[in-house]
Amino acid sequence: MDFEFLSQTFVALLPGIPVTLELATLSLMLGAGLALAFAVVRVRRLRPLNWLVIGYVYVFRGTPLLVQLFIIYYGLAQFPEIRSSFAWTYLREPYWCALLALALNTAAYGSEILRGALLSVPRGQIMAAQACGMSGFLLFRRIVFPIALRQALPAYGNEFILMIKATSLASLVTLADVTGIAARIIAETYRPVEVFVAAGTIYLAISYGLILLVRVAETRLNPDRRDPAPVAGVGAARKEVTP
Amino acid sequence: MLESLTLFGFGPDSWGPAMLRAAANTVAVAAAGFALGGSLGVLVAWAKIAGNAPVRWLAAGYTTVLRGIPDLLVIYLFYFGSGLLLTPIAQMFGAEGFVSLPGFLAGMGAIGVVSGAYHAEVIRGAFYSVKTGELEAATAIGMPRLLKFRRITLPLVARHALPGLGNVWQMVLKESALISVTGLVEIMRQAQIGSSFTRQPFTFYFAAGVLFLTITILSGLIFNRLEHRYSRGRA
Amino acid sequence: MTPPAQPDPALPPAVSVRGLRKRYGKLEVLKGINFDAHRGEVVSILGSSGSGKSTLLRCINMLEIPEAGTVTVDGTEIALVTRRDGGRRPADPRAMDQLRARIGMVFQDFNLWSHKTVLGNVIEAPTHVQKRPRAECIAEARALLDKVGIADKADQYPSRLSGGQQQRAAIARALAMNPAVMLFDEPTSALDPELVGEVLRVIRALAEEGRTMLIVTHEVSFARDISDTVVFMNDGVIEESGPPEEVFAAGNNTRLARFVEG
Amino acid sequence: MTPPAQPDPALPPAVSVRGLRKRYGKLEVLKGINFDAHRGEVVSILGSSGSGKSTLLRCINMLEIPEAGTVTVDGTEIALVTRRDGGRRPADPRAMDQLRARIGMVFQDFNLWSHKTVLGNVIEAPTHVQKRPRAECIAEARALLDKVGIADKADQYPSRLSGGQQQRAAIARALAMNPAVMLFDEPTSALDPELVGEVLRVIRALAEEGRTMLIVTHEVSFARDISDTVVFMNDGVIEESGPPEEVFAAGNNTRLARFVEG
Amino acid sequence: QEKSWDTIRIATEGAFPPFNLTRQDGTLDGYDVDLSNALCERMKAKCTIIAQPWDGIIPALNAGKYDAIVAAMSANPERAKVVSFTIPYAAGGVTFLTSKDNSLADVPYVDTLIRLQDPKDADKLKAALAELNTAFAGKVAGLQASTIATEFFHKYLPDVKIREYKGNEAELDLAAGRVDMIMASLMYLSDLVKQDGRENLVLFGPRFGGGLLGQGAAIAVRQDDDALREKLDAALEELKADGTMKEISMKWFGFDVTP
Ligand SMILES: Nc1ncnc2c1ncn2[C@@H]1O[C@H](COP(=O)(O)OP(=O)(O)OP(=O)(O)O)[C@@H](O)[C@H]1O
Ligand SMILES: Nc1ncnc2c1ncn2[C@@H]1O[C@H](COP(=O)(O)OP(=O)(O)OP(=O)(O)O)[C@@H](O)[C@H]1O
Ligand SMILES: [Mg+2]
Ligand SMILES: [Mg+2]
Repeated sequence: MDFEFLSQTFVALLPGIPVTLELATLSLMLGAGLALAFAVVRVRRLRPLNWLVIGYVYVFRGTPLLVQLFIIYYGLAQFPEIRSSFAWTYLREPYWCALLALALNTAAYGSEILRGALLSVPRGQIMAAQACGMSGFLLFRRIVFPIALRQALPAYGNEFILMIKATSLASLVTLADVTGIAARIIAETYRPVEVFVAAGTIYLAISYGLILLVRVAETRLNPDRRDPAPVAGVGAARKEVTP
Repeated sequence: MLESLTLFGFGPDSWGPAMLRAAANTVAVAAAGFALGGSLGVLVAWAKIAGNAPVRWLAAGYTTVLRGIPDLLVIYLFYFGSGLLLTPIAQMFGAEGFVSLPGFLAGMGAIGVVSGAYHAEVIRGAFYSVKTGELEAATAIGMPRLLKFRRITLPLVARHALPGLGNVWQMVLKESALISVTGLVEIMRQAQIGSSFTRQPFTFYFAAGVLFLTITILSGLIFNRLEHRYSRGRA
Repeated sequence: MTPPAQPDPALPPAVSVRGLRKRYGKLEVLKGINFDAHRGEVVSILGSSGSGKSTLLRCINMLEIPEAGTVTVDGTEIALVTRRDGGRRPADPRAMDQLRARIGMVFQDFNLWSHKTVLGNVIEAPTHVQKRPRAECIAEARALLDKVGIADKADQYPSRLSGGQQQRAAIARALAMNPAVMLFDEPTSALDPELVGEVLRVIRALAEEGRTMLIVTHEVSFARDISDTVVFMNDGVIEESGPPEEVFAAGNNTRLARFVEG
Repeated sequence: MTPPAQPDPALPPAVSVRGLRKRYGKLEVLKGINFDAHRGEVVSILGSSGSGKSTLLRCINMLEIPEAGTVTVDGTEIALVTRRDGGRRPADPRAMDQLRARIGMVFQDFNLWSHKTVLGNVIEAPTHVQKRPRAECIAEARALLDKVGIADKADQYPSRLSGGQQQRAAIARALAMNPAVMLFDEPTSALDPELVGEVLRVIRALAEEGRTMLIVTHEVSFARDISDTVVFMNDGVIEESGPPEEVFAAGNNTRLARFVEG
Repeated sequence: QEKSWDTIRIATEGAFPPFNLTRQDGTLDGYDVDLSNALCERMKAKCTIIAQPWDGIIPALNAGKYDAIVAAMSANPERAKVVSFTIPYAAGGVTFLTSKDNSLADVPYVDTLIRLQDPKDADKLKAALAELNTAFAGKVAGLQASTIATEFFHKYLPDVKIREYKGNEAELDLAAGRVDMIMASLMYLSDLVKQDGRENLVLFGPRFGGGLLGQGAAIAVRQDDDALREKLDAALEELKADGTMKEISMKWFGFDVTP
């Protein structure tokens, strides 16, 4: 491996990092908000919204992000009505299209993760809260959500990292994020493996930071799992509330 | 509309059969990769939960690196890198020229090791939401490790893991699109071929979306059944 | 032993249950339950396993919605409305919450919140439902934990507690809301005789403060010691009820006699 | 009441515990426990909440690995080896499993498998650990469920059972393995007096068959009725042990007296 | 040991008509494919032609997945650093495309090739670039990544805003008005404007070739496979000389692309 080329490439890729980070952060924040709302709609079966959300989740989980991006970016542009509307000021720009597609996509995945987590909250723990006079948002905020979050976190951690990588698709609509720059360097040098190693290092560093954050959050949310030393066998590694 | 009917119908000039063949390739490579990743994921999750320090450290390294780097890099390494590894071995056995993994196997391997990292995280999370007591009861009754794993741990973990595994399957299905660099004609590659032939990219990518959606809806039905099956007895 | 403060029958009953019915699928668990508990009265509910005792308690604060019948707490009937699908639901959720906040409940299987420490469990409702100052709640909670003998476990998570410790934490949590009515589902099942005596003292003190208590228990001697009224449930109906001396008088009812003898 | 079959002291003890120590973090729960249980002997373990009774039972079948001390079952010592990190683990996992299969355990919190019906819970180990024919196991399981009085709940999932029903299902599950030694952690806590009497009869019958039984219980009268030996634990050590008549003789030990009085 | 090259594995993209394309039934076709077959016949070699997506086409060659690339690949200096090229087999240069309602449509199409590093064309090049630089002010170009067109813009028109696409999606953005022009090979573009529904597209500006644009399309082989390259060169010369190349060219382009 040619280390000089590797380090040159690495430096050339650096300007892409802010674009990647910004796209990931914004889309994750937007997406998580939507995901929570959708998950609540699903768990509480708020009709007719429930059906809409089911359809939405199916479509956005069921098709490649690339196709979604294509449809939002190229598809909408086919309609003269859209091109002459106010929305075109945003849809015209690859940046906003990419952000929109990413946020809608992660919202669909996130809502499924959160739904599963919400459903896994033990009924007894909810009943105990109701018996204290909690209900509605208070019950959700103080009991249901914290317990669900503990369950959701590993899966949502996956989703964070997937989104960091998913931002690389933005290069397909011409944005110069890390992957976009990498693709250009590959086109100029025909040395994909070296360039991907350099780009991979950057993505890995970002993901690793994120994994550390998620791990900190996990231990903070599960103080009872901070066992001093797990003992013998799979079962003994932790304790849970007895039923 | 009418135009896309002739494009994707079943006449001699239609792209329907080609798209369907590509869809079959997508499903095959995704399913094979998913199965490989699932087995890896179980092992790695187990290592993370019950392994000693070096094993846990290794497992953490694996999940961190494979989730962190772009999937395309892994695919490149499998497809282009396999030659570097296999050629000398093959030449030792008297083979001539280059030897490397065929596109399908390279794709399956790449998808497998990447999705293994995600599988592991999902399974680990699910394991922690199983009540310890139920596992202890199995130990106390004298079940050997493997039996306990198969009869008690797995079904209980499956209950919590299934929604997450559903997500991983969706991810794998779409990741198969990247496998096209190996020359495997899956849905997205076929869409690209068709769109360059007819010069109608939008129509083809839209059709690809519809195909993916169909596959997910069908596989969603399977996952729903499994979820239903494993949620028996849930409070 | 001093008898607990006398309940006052002039006031409306603290809890009044009329014609309560509840079924799970084909299984009719409660088949028309009627009873009153007056202010400051201690009512023990006895009955064989599976006779519907826990279900009755859960219906009283509407954690399970009964198919038929009414529950009146402190003179206010808990209004239920029929949904389109035939089920029922509380008419006014807010009023329902306010009522529940005045009914403390200790569950048979404790149901401590696994994401909070013992102290966190105890102060949760006072700080967030009653919205009282945190420092005050903590002080009170520590006093309560001391009373039930687990002050040293205040900062532990429930999964680290022994069975009896969990049960006491659950009792402290219910008491922290200072409720007018307490529902106890086998509050002493995991406790040793010494602690049972302790809980008995606590319950008696609460009764003297005028609190109404419904206690599901299997311990006949405990019921005899503590109750103003004993209710014996069998197969979804109340078969016997009255002051303990009367109810436990031998030969009164063969089913009950057999139950008490063991 | 007929006394149970006399244990035979000529044979090696069925369970023998020596110098057992266990700590959780800073908390030393067991501080050196020694005792023997002979074949067919019924040993009741009493002690206040948090005194380490459940921990002791869990150490006997190595669900928790003690830091020090040995457990010998039927003359075979459970071999532990020290790991590099200082903890210990069973030397031969296979032998450990075989041993555990001969020790039945009823947990304080039941721990029924939530993904299996009651019947499924009971036949699981006989069919898969002992590998006996399924039909035979089912017939036996139904008989056992009948014996503990929940035959009608055979096809229910545990989450649908009342507390006492869950406890009985757990007892049936442990009995289905036909174990030589039974460990019961408060087997009657969720049961009504009638059922307590029933369980007492079952335990006595098992003792007559020569099975050894260790029973953690809070019910002094139950312990008095059923045991050959009573062990009183306090603060991690055995403070008193012997035949019930002796141990419960008044004035013997103030701590125990206070405990029994409540 | 020396390879005799009686079997050769050839890769093409299969998605760049009319040079190479994939039919509905999966068969490969196009100018490159016909040419490859003719070459192999001439070399008396057994050939297999496989499709390989453009992204990985050079790395896969160097990884030994196949021995030669016949995929309308321009033999430019950058690529020549990692592969070696035969003599060119098609030359047309690159040019521009816009839509009729764009002001660029007023720039005339100049049907003569300007050779980038040819001293004879230096003045023409200077004048053309000056003209283009004014015309392109405020305009955006849509280019396919990994093509010589991108390199051309970087070097000769660095101030013009460009967007890079993975495939041929730049056409879609031209239709949507997000970009004002496309630059690509003349042979590709002239085929494109003949398609149904593309009546509002026009070619404009001069045609460029040579220099970093390369001498035209050539066959790429691994750098150490000199024997193969020489064999292919010889066969190409023969096809050029006996008119076979012209024949294939007429079939696919309607004009002669033989250099
Ligand atoms: N969710 C449910 N679905 C179906 N059946 C249920 C459910 N909950 C309770 N039951 C059944 O209703 C009956 C009454 O249950 P309940 O818990 O009220 O009994 P209990 O009197 O409290 O018994 P125990 O003393 O054993 O706790 C039992 O037969 C039980 O199996
Ligand atoms: N996993 C754990 N981590 C930390 N402390 C624990 C853990 N398990 C038990 N303990 C502590 O060990 C002590 C003994 O617990 P154990 O469950 O053996 O008590 P017990 O005698 O069975 O009490 P009870 O009668 O209430 O069931 C208790 O103080 C408990 O808080
Ligand atoms: Mg109950
Ligand atoms: Mg205990």
